[in-house]
Amino acid sequence: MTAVTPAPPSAAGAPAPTDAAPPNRPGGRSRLPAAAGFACGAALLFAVAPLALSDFRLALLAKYLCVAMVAVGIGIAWGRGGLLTLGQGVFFGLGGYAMAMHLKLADAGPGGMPDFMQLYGQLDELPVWWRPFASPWFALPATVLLPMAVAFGLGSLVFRRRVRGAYFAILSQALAAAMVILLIGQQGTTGGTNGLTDIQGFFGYDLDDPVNQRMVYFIIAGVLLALLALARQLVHSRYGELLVAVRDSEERVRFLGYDPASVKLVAYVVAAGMAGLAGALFVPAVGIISPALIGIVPSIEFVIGVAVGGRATLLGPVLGAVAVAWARTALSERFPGTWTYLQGLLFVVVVAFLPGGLASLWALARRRGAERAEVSTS
Amino acid sequence: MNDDRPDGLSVRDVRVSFDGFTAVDGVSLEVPAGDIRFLIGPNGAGKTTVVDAITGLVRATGSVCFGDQELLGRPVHRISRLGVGRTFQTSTIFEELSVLQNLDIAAGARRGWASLARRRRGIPDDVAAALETIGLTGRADQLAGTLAHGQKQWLEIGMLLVQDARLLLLDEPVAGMSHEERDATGALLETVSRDRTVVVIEHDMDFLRRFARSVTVLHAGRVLSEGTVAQVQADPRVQEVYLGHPVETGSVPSGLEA
Amino acid sequence: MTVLFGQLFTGISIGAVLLLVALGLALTFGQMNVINMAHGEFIMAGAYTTYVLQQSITGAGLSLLVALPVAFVVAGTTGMLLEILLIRRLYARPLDTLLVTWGVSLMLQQLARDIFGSPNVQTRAPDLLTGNVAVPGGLTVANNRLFILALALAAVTALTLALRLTPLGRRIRAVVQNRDLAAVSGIPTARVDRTTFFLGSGLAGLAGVALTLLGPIGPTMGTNLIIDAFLVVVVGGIGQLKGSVIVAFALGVLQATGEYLTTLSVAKVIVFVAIVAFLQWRPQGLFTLRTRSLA
Amino acid sequence: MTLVAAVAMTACGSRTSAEGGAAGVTADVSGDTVKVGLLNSLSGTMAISEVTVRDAIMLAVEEINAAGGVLGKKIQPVGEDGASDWPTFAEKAEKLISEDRVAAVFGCWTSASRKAVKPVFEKNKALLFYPVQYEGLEQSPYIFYTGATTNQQIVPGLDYLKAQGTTSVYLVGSDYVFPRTANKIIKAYAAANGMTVVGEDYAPLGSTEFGTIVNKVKSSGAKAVFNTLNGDSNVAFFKEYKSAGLTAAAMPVVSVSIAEEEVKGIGTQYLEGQLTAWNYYQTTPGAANNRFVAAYKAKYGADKPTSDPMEAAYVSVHLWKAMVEKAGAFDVERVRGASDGITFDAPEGLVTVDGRTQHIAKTARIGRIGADGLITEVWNSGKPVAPDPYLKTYPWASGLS
Repeated sequence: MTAVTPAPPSAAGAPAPTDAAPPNRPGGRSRLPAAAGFACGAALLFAVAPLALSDFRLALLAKYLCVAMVAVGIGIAWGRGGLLTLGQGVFFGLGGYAMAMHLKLADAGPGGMPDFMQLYGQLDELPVWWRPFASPWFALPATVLLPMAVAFGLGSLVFRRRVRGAYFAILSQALAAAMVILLIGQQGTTGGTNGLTDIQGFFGYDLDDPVNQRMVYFIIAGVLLALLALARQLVHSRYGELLVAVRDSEERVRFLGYDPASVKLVAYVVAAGMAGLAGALFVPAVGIISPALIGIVPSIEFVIGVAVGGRATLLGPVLGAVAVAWARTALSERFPGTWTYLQGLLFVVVVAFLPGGLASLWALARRRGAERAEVSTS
Repeated sequence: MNDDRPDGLSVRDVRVSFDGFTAVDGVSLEVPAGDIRFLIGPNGAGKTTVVDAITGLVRATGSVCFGDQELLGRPVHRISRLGVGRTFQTSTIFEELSVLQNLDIAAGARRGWASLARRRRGIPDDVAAALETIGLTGRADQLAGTLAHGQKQWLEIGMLLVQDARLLLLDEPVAGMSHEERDATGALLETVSRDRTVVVIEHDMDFLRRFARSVTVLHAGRVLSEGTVAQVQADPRVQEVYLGHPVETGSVPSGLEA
Repeated sequence: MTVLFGQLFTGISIGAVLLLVALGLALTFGQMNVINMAHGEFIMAGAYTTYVLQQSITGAGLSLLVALPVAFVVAGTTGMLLEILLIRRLYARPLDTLLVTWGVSLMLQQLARDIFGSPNVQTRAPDLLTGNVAVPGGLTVANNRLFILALALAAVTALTLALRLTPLGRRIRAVVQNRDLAAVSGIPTARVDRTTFFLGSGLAGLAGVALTLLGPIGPTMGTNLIIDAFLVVVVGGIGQLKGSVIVAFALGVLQATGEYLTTLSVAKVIVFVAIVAFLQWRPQGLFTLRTRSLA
Repeated sequence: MTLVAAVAMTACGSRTSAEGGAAGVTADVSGDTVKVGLLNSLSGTMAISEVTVRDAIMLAVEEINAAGGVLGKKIQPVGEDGASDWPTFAEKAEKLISEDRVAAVFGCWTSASRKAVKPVFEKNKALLFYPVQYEGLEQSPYIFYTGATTNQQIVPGLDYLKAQGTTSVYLVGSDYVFPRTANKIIKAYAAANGMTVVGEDYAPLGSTEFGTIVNKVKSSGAKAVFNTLNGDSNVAFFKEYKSAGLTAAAMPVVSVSIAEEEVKGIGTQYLEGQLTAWNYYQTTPGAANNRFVAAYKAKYGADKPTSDPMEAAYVSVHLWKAMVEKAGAFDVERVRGASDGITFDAPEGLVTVDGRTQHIAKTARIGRIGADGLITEVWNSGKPVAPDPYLKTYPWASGLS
């Protein structure tokens, strides 16, 4: 028996009381604070950070922001869609390799070959599958479309057969492992464990020049903001609501006539595209892409950042990813011998005791504030 | 809402087995358009499994037609798009979404991707009408998880309405409801059956007597008896199944009391 | 021909190692839905237990025999502590257990590094287990592999019997099948969870002892093994031991064959593709517990 | 959105010429100390090897400081954890150079980590001392290679096998740059020297499953195995090797990545009698080595062995000191200019810096692993071998680079 006696539906003329709870309407929230927040973020990224940070720290921030892009995608796929994807490194890597292949070919000049191929592969000519990447018109779209295509292929197989939850997580993790092994095995054409290193130029700009490094940083910051705007649109659209519905009760959605596999597939493919873009921009920022960035460990670290920040929120994953990456750098600089304890402890404490991530602290503070305000007015 | 004449449901010789155990063993049902058919039977009789088979949740042999469409062999979401909707014993609304969002999602299966990619603006007419029918207009923005038990069930039915289901399969819709809530639910069923076909699995015999137009009794995966409420109640086999021996007046469980 | 049989045996013995590692996961992941990424570190705990015992027990054979039960208890207790301190809070969020235990595994690795040093340590295997036996047909079979195969089969048998016959086993199965009902029937589910975790982690400890015969003993020794082991449980089907057993040996033989015909790298990729293909066919794994739940 | 893009464009609108390039970072030597960077993996899979290298570097730093420092300044070591992750190596290198402004960095182990930091050092015109034997085919102006290049380790190993009458070898290696390159050299050598390579197999780094590879080795009938496996894989390989009934007497394994530290992690039970190719062993005779071994054990424990990479790392710090003192400054270009001909009475014997290649002339030594876990020399090259990273002086290697 329920505690509340509800208004029977036949009594249609007597609407239920509306004072019960403040209207919670995520879709209808005013746009003004979002725009203000956006402007605030833009100001931080474009004005404050470049002024306050040294070239080295700004380059690090650029790297963190790339990780944050992956996190935006994970926030959608995992936070909203419940798809714990432990293989985002694969998509990050596909985007990164596509970009690095193009830049390596550009460095080598027309008709040239990347140095490592002669050294380790002893190839006389460029492998066929490298050739299209010489053209930026192929390589740039490929950084996003290639990961999306792979995600589409795997996702449509896996989701249609209702592989989900832990199964999906472990399968995506195995994908990362398989991808790494495959890349390492083809040393002559992929650079093996070394990956693609020593990238000199970025579309005609010399990456050694700090001014150009700043340019790369600005591009990354801009793209991150754009991705956030896209994610916001997606989350607040009808699709966003549907995705949450699929996360919470896939079967129910199926009985409503939707195909949950397609709903999940979209989230997975979008997340893959974002990871690919992040990988592509990581390459000029850091100058290297290697299997070490793709495997199981980095893939889990992407997810951890999202969990720490707050998986179901829009900004949480971004802030969490930056915070975790920053903490990794800061802790390992300060405590080179014991930082892994601190890192492990951070993951454990946040995920186990603060499942909403750091964003839930913010929400909690706001609710406390609201309660206090209520108490004082009554 | 849908102005078409509702279609009837025709189940012929449906069988379902799990790992050698036959849960449904050749069930046939004819539910005419506009009926309110109650499925009853003791636990394990196969009531829910029949509904599972109709909606594509379990694999079955035989034939299930809604109107002139064969349902068996189609995936769940395709069957749903043919106008077959169901609820479950446990509430399966989306608790983290508002009432309005729940209904909006239910209404949207036939929407294109372009509409999905946009935000919802205002309340669609069919959703507003369903809110009115189920009496939750004032709670449209409330999180569905915070609704009272009965309201959740009505929301489920409301979702079937906006989904434009022309066959409603309801699994124990009034379990756990108060008397007033049951009455209201029954009235709701009568309203919606004007242009729809309704099949209800229910244990509550009082509710059955008041709102059933016809009844099918299942036992051990087979149809035991079928007819009006009075016909079924008079059937000695039904009394035996429920009590293990021919029934004497006075010892009948509350549900079967005349 | 000899090579072919040799490879078959290699595949079976890869399967035995996989099985030994996966058996504990079949309990903690298969029965309790906990994705324990620190399972590899429990294996490490078992291996280091062997190492520590050898410091005081000089006979290699004796110390190995003593190490089996001791490692079981050491790893099991570590696992139980983990359950009590953290995992207990996470049963409603199975995917989060993965992230939490990942953090735990980082800390345990660093702990091992601080206690035993970063380099690998060595244990001495009894001479009996470093030799091999000749099988008719010119084939030799390594004794340590035979030992591990026997250990894996013994562990499977013991676990199966324990789950079928003992009151504890019945309780574990009851809790897996319907936690609420079990609790209502008076089964102390919290204690059953703890015990299940003890057993699962203890099995990792056993695997650790066995692995000292085959591979390195160091802080990161467990990390390479558990992804494969998780795949075994996933493909085998949750809640079923026999699925894990069959799949472990099947994957072992597939990998050995693939490796023989191509390279180890390609073989790993073949195994992954085979798993995805298999899950297309049976998405819930080889064997499943049928329930009528919605999910 | 267009607004953001516009901001991004204007903010980076200042074009620079492609040949701009950085001027390089100058080390901060203003105080009475001079900072040096220590860049090794203290966590992750490579920590098993790299921690001991860090220990050896620290020993050298302490010795130099105790003797008054470099140019009157005490060395202040700044340690960073590369965490077995190549991009992290690059990040930490950048940090050491541009934030800590160190005068030189000592460290890296895997080829991949070196490749990752190489552009960082070249861009900033800073110095790296790399202490591990490697695959050659590299000559960065900002890296000093104090480990062996291929003609100081692999080629002598092959010469030894040839002298022993070995006619066929099986190649087993980890799947990364060093083994693949080494095996290419071995195949070229074999082709020119009447040896046959009967098989070649690679295992992913960290792989510990060697049943199949050992089966293949066993059935190949090779006279010897040339082993370029790295790290944990060696343990699994040798355990499998022994279980399969293969012995050092019947089919010896020449390893190029197993030093005293690794022997300790595998066990002499499995390794006794097997061969290694290095430039230094703990048993190498000489007063310099006696001092080194004693000092190391006094600092880190009597049960801690010394090994070739540790020795090369230890030597690298002393060589840097000698270069700085010869140059009379910490300035990178002057240090480089002063490097040619610098000698040091190292534990492995006299070493000489070759300024042109920035490699070191080293004596090659083949050793046999004993029951006590130590490696004793069975052959040496007699005199230091001049470094030849591109194998230009070997006619059979002409097609390699």
